[in-house]
Amino acid sequence: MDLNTKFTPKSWPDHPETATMEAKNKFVGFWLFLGGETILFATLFATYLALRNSVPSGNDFSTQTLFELPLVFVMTMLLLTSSLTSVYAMYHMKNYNFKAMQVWLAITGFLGLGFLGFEVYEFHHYISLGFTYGNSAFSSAFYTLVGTHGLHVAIGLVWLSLLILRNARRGLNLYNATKYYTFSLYWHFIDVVWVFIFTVVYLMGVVG
Amino acid sequence: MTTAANTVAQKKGFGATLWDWLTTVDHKKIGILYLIGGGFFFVLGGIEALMIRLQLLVPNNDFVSAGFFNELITMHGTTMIFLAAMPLLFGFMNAIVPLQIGARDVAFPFINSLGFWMFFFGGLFLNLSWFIDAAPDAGWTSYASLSLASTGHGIDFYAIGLQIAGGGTLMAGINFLVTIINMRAPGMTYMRMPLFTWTTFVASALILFAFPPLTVGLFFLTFDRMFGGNFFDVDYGGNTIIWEHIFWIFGHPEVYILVLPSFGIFSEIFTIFSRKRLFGYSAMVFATVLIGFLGFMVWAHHMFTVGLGPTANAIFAVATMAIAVPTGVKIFNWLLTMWGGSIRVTTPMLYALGFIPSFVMGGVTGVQQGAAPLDYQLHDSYFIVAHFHYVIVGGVVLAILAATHLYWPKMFGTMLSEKLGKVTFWFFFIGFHMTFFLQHFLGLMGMPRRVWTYNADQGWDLFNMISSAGALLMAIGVIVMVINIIMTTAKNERVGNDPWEDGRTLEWAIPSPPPFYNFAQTPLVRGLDTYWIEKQDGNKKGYIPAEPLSDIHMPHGSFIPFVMSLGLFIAGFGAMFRVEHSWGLPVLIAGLVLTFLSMSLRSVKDDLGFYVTKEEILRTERGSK
Amino acid sequence: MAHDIEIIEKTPAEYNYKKRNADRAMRGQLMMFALMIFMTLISFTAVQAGFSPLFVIPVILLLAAVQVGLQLYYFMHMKEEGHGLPAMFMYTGVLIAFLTVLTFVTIVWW
Amino acid sequence: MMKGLKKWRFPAMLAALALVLSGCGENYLSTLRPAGEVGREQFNLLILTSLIMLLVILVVVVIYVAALVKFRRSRLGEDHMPQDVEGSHKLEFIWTAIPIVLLLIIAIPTVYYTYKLGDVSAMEKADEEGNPEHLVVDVTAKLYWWEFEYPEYGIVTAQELVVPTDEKVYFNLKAADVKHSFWIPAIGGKMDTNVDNLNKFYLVFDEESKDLKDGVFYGKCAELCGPSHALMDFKVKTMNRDDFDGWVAAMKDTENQVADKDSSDAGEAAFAQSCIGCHATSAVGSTGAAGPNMATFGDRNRVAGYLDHNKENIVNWVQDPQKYKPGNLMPAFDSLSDEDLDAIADYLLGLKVEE
Repeated sequence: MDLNTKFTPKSWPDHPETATMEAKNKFVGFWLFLGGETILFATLFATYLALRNSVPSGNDFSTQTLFELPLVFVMTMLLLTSSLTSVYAMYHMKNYNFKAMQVWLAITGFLGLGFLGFEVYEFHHYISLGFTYGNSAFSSAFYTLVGTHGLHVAIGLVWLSLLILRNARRGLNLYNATKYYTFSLYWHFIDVVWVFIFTVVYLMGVVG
Repeated sequence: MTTAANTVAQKKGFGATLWDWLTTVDHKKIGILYLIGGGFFFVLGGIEALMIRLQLLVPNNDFVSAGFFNELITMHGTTMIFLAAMPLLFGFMNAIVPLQIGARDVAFPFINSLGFWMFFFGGLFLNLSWFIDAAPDAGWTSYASLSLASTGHGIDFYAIGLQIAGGGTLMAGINFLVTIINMRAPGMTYMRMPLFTWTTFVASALILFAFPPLTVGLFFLTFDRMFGGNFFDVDYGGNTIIWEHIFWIFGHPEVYILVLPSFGIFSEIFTIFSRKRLFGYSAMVFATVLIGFLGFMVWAHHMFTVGLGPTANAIFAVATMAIAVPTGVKIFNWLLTMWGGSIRVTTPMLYALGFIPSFVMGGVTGVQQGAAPLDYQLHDSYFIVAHFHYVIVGGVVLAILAATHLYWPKMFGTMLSEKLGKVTFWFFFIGFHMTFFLQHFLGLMGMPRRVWTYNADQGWDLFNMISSAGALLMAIGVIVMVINIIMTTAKNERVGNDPWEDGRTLEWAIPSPPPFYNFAQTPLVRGLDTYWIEKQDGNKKGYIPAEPLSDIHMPHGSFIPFVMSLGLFIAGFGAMFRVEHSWGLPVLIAGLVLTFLSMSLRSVKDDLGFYVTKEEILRTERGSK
Repeated sequence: MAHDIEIIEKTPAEYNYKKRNADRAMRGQLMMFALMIFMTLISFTAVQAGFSPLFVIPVILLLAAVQVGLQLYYFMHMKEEGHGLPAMFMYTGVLIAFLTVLTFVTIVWW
Repeated sequence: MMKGLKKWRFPAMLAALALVLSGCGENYLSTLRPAGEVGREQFNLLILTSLIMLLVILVVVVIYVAALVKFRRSRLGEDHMPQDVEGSHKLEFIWTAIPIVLLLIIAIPTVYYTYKLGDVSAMEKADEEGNPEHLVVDVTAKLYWWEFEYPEYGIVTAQELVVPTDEKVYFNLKAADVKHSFWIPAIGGKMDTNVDNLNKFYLVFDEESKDLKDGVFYGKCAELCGPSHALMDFKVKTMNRDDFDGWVAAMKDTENQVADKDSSDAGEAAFAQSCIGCHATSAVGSTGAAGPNMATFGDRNRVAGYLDHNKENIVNWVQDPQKYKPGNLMPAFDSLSDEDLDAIADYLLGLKVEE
């Protein structure tokens, strides 16, 4: 059997993401990778928590003066929704409905792009206030934590575009089903991290 | 077309052979690449060690300058841990573990190759510091206040070089994990896996969880030094203790990443050369997992003198001692494996026998240091130097040397000389104890570690001299081994499947070296020590096939891993020289673009592999008989 | 290996069964999404309302943890079978992550 | 294992091991010859753990040697097929349980002393008149020298710590540039001097140092701090409380002892010309100076912490400090004339508060 074999909705396996050996490997490997990513972000969170009140004397940037919740709320909604749209995409993937899946993924991508746009705006705004990367230990920790998440979003978007464009004419097969599936795992993971970012960085920052 | 791949290496000239090695995704070849790379860095780190001991031979010596000495100790530690011990172990894991579980390949051949090339280029980057600017000089731990204060680009080389090599390690770890989870032959349950496979599994899990903190820590260091970050700069609110925590959250599991596979290797050796199954197999497995788990709970015992307060010190002290229990279980299980067996003292077994007392010594001094108030005296003294060399050399290096002799016939199809092997052992073993035993007392007598020189008449002169003499013996041992390897390769006497005659696990059931597809038919596993069971049952083939002979699917080689790693290597230079040279930023970007483009190329291009036909398998199998 | 895959054509009954299951699962996901949005709203409102930090911080952390659980178990399908190993590694990861964060908020205080 | 040891044997073994080990090293430097309560407690812990560990090693070695002797293939014959044994729950329980017991024996004193040695609550205590009850010394570690301030007395010194015997002396430890670590092996150790925070601990000095070979205990920097890490030694003078109070008074008397440019002493004049910017000659003051305080230089035991205490070394040092301690912050004074250098050296050797 060629991996590019075409299926019908009826012959499409129940779990296309783990239907072949390669797919199983990719599936398990990607989960393990996410396990490692958990620690990566934990270290960043830990550092941020240790340094979030550490500014040199005479420097009055603080979590309370800086953060604005409405913007964060909008960003949160965008990313949460994109998580749902990628669930829809996977729903269609499992039903072997390629077109619908691509459309939902495209929506996911646009929501992600919107999120990223707001984040760029937010960073730009802070920097214009003088809260630069090198401003203090707090600023370094903040930009590194939130920026690493933003970088993950950006990488996710590139990955997504490559997936959508490359497979546009080939359609769904067992070779790329896992790629779509691992992307959706990745995207949810980004959302998971964001849940902690808006809670720990922004909400707890505003509370003090 | 499909048959071409495996004949390329045999028929083509130098260029094609080189190309084959640069693009290979075969785990056995990558294993050999790791051995070559790790072996090179091992010798390099050894030369650095010799220079250190030469400087400390006599008091007030000025064989090397103070600054150069700090570069030597830093590079010695970093090289030995990251670029020698780990890659050498990876070499054996790559070569042996897939065979032990009856797999044709690893889970991610491409990523496996990427892991190797990233290690290679990371190591190269780090060592180019000797020629460009300055080598890192803040110790392998690179504690933050000193590493920020260090002038020149030494620490930059450290941060970026380790970042690249560390990324490779992480990939190798994930690859091993998935290989062991998914690629086991039918019947190979978790509790039938050989101990080397088990320890590889646990060590890989440790890599998965320990390397991300290192990645983050090195990024912090990179940002602080090169991009205006303030994580560790106290004047801007930074905190140097964060580095110490992050480093040891990684660093302590790292010790187990090294020592667990070594335990695995020795477990194999004890069973083979005692002609007896491992005593208390399930306890051994449990102990391995427990050691791995506890390995994450104890990192602050490296920081007892930092001033974390008595509560933190007490908790970490007790947790540290707890690790002694599963380690003790292992030691006694090995002893009981020998007990009642039929012990044949071959070179690998000699190493295993040398390992027991050496490692016990390293283990008990570890418990002593776990006692926090006592550690206040021992910390950062030569006692520590003695302790971790007993663990790393007495445990890991002895395992690597043992595995070299044990698996050489499996990897290369020819036996290393037993006579020379034993000569190597005795030189190395005696030299090792001479070098490090007295260092315990040097530490107790007040000698701090990492000292460039010392005044005469502090009571340290004689012990230091003996210690330095021991280092020379170790060097002679290694030289004898190199001679052994050269002579053996020149002679090239071929051996059969099971050259040690008492092989127990699946790798000994197939030809030495194995064909590139490993098993013509996937084996069926009926119990622990599969090959031993089949031998006892008089099965000539060595294993029971679990499938009819059919075409085998194999992955294509790829040059992309090499290019991706090269891109990171180039980007590293750009990042480092960004501030003082105008070409820095473009080079940084170009390097990253090269990496990401080649990565995209990989994901855009279909690579479905190729099939080895049944006829060709039959031909190969007949040829190797 | 890839060539081991058999193509099994489903009967209409099987196909309908699968489809119904999938639809039901999707409705469940949608519910979970609504729940997540709701919890996010609570978090933001609790902070904006200006309650005591001693009350707000545990609540929003708890809500975040629950939300992450929902993401993992529903959106990332960890509740489905065949996820034992991923779950084990994720839990180990979470445990070590927790230890790391705990350390950094307790014994790195200066 | 423990059963075989009668009660009296264990202390006896402890004592024997302590005796053997205490033969090791120099009494002014070795942790094996503790001269203070803290060091002694740590030494006792060393002996206790060593004995338990020797016991473990003994058991391992006995089984190991016995197995090697009994079960060699050369003895049993090439064809001998050993019986496969899966394991033994009884044995496995034993070698899990006994180590746990042994570790508990170690863990109890470990935890006890961790808290005891970490207890610095008495540091802040003061009597009715507001005088601190205990001597507190602020230690600042710098590239590559040590500054010791006595805040209670308003005096400061460098390179040689002077402390009274038989009482707890508390330390505030800090580094001014990069991390160092404060260690007096024979007295007890050790604590890092961080750049982030003050570390606190205490030591007790039993012996008066005047009977030692050099009249001082040796102190070391135990944390890699740059090229001259190895040379960052300091010395500790211990004396009884009366002598110490006398020393403090003498230190206080140096209050107005400032090198004068117009002095008739050529050394003092030259010092005032070139050195006074970094080096104070009065011991009254606090930490934070650019260079070591020189008020007690004549009393000291070493030049730059490790060179023999003579004129030649002073002159050499001033001419080219980088040659002796690479990476230190003192500039070379190679433009000074030989006469000036000579005079400065004489002047420095004359700066004393003792006698």
